[in-house]
Amino acid sequence: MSCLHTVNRSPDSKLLESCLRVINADDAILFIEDGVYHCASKISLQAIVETVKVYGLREDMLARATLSTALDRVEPVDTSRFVELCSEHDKVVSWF
Amino acid sequence: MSCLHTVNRSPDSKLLESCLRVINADDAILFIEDGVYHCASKISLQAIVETVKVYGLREDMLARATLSTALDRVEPVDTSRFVELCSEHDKVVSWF
Amino acid sequence: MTENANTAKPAKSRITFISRSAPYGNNRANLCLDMALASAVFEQDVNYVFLDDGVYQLLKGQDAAAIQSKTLGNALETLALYGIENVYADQQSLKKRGINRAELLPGMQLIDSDAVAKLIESADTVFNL
Amino acid sequence: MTENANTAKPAKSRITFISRSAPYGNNRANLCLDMALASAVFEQDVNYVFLDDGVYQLLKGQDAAAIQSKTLGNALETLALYGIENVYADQQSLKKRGINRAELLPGMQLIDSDAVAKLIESADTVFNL
Amino acid sequence: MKFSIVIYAAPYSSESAATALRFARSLIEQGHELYRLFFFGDGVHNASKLTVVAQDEINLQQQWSELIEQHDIDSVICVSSALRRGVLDQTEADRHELGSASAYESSEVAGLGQLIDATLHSDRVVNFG
Amino acid sequence: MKFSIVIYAAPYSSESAATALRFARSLIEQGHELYRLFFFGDGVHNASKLTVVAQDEINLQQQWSELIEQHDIDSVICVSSALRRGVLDQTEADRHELGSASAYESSEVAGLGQLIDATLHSDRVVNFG
Repeated sequence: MSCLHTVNRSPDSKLLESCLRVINADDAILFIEDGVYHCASKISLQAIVETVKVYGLREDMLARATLSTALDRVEPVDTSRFVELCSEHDKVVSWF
Repeated sequence: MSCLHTVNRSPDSKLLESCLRVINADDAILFIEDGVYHCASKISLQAIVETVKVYGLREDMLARATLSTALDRVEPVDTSRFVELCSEHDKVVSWF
Repeated sequence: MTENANTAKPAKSRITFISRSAPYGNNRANLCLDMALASAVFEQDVNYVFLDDGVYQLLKGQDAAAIQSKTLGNALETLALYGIENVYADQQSLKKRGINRAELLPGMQLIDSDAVAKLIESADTVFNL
Repeated sequence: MTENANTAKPAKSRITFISRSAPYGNNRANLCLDMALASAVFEQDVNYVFLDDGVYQLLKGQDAAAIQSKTLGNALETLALYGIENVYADQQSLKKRGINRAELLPGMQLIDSDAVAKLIESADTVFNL
Repeated sequence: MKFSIVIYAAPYSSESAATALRFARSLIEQGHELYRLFFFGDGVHNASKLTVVAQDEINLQQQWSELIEQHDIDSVICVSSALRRGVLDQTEADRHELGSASAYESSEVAGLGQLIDATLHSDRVVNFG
Repeated sequence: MKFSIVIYAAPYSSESAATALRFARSLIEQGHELYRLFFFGDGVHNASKLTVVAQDEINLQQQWSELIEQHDIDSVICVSSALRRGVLDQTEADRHELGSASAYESSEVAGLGQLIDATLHSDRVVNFG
């Protein structure tokens, strides 16, 4: 049972922290909307267990000029891949 | 020129922190809405310079069951006193 | 629309609600409660978890008359009447906010983060707000 | 309503805008910009401060076409055309977010917290969102 | 003393609109002048007259309208916020063939100039959001 | 695969409604089934048909309605959220003598039972708020 977590607020909120407290090692995180600012944050990404796959929504990264500064750990995905990720995982938990 | 700052989010947000970074020593803080959870938080109140007067909106403290747990530093005020505080200070800055 | 209820799919799903917002400041706590009550009325398998600022909803002695609202704490006390028995408060969230068990509404089970993770893992659907 | 403008009160006030929100996720950045532009059109004395997540608005290279929005960074580049010359970014907010000066739109003055405090103190009215 | 109040929050989803209403009532009771109410962003929903609430709940929109009429308050809904949220006076409803007005007549639909004017003519501008 | 989508956010003040719309379009394009759209809380504003937007801006409400009609999607506005926000179908508008409907006919006003039903009959429930 693996789970896709979406996170849509910036590192200034405690949203990612909350998510990480209850995430499982084979889950994945997709940063969307203001959440994509995490994609360029070493502190944010280091807090995520290595087994957890990390994605960022490409459209939101483009809008916010964070696609080029995103760290290697993050795989940018577009909305159609977001849909695929939802089917590949057993459920989706939205953090907003 | 002294200023009344209202703060309406809980200690889980960084709102008070932002306010405190730019507050002046003769200003005052009024916690309203979810901000009243600061009134029972030692950490929050200790971060506020001693010269800054601290108020909490009584109606919101009653609703949230925080009137009895509020620390001595905090003076509970009702809405009519909130209006008075606005006139007693030179301006009002709302943090929300 | 009622025809939907008569298809072959299971009539029961396991739904975990995570209520993460303080009461009154915004309406998320109420939305979460409304969804949970509806799930109970339609006889789903409900877990109700209070996490982060959500634990503020559980303080005894709330009285929202002065802000012309309904007192959320009163509604939460009736959860069992609606058949919602699995109501949990996250210990770490309570501790961080300096809230003691004695200050809480009755009927709350205190759990740790790992238990919350399991309630998410075992759910068919998670509502988190 | 225009009669209001003809009373004895001063025709100019000093307004400090503090824009604290990241762009696109919500509309606060846009509301703040709209207010500041209106102030400039009505020839008020405007200070525009980017604080906390607000500094994200200043990143070069934004392109909001993919989310069907207008690119806010483009609008901010035109502030000077509207007569808004006093545009400030808080250094501490930038540093905390790992943003270098080279990544910023042109025309921003970097200031520290004390300077922000002074812009609040010296203002007649502060809009902060 | 002359106050103006700016409201950014929709009713029900945020407590701020209710706080602003209590504040407005209180300042009037104390003999202060309310120079202007300005509804901005999601705040324009406070002027919607289409609201239907349960009998045991507050109709905040109606309470605003009653206060405005009772004290003949100058109340403005920001036109650009209002149009895109479907809060329309009869003129706009007619112009766009959208049936009857959805905004209370007690408020006027106008531009941000009215907010700037309020900063010029008020001793205090208080924001709720 | 069967999806249902729950939307808690109003258009314009939050990006989430736009994200949800793109997500809905994409899953349909990929041949998945959209079992139900459920608009809840401030999300009901997405079904308002009174919206007037500038020519160079997106009318998100209209785009939702077009998508719903084009693909004959089962779209539900939560009744209790909708009434208190003035998003009314013709039946409710008539009942309360509030003129013409303010909601697009492409969505149906119904209760939370439809959300619970969606959790039972969908493989994935995805929330946007």
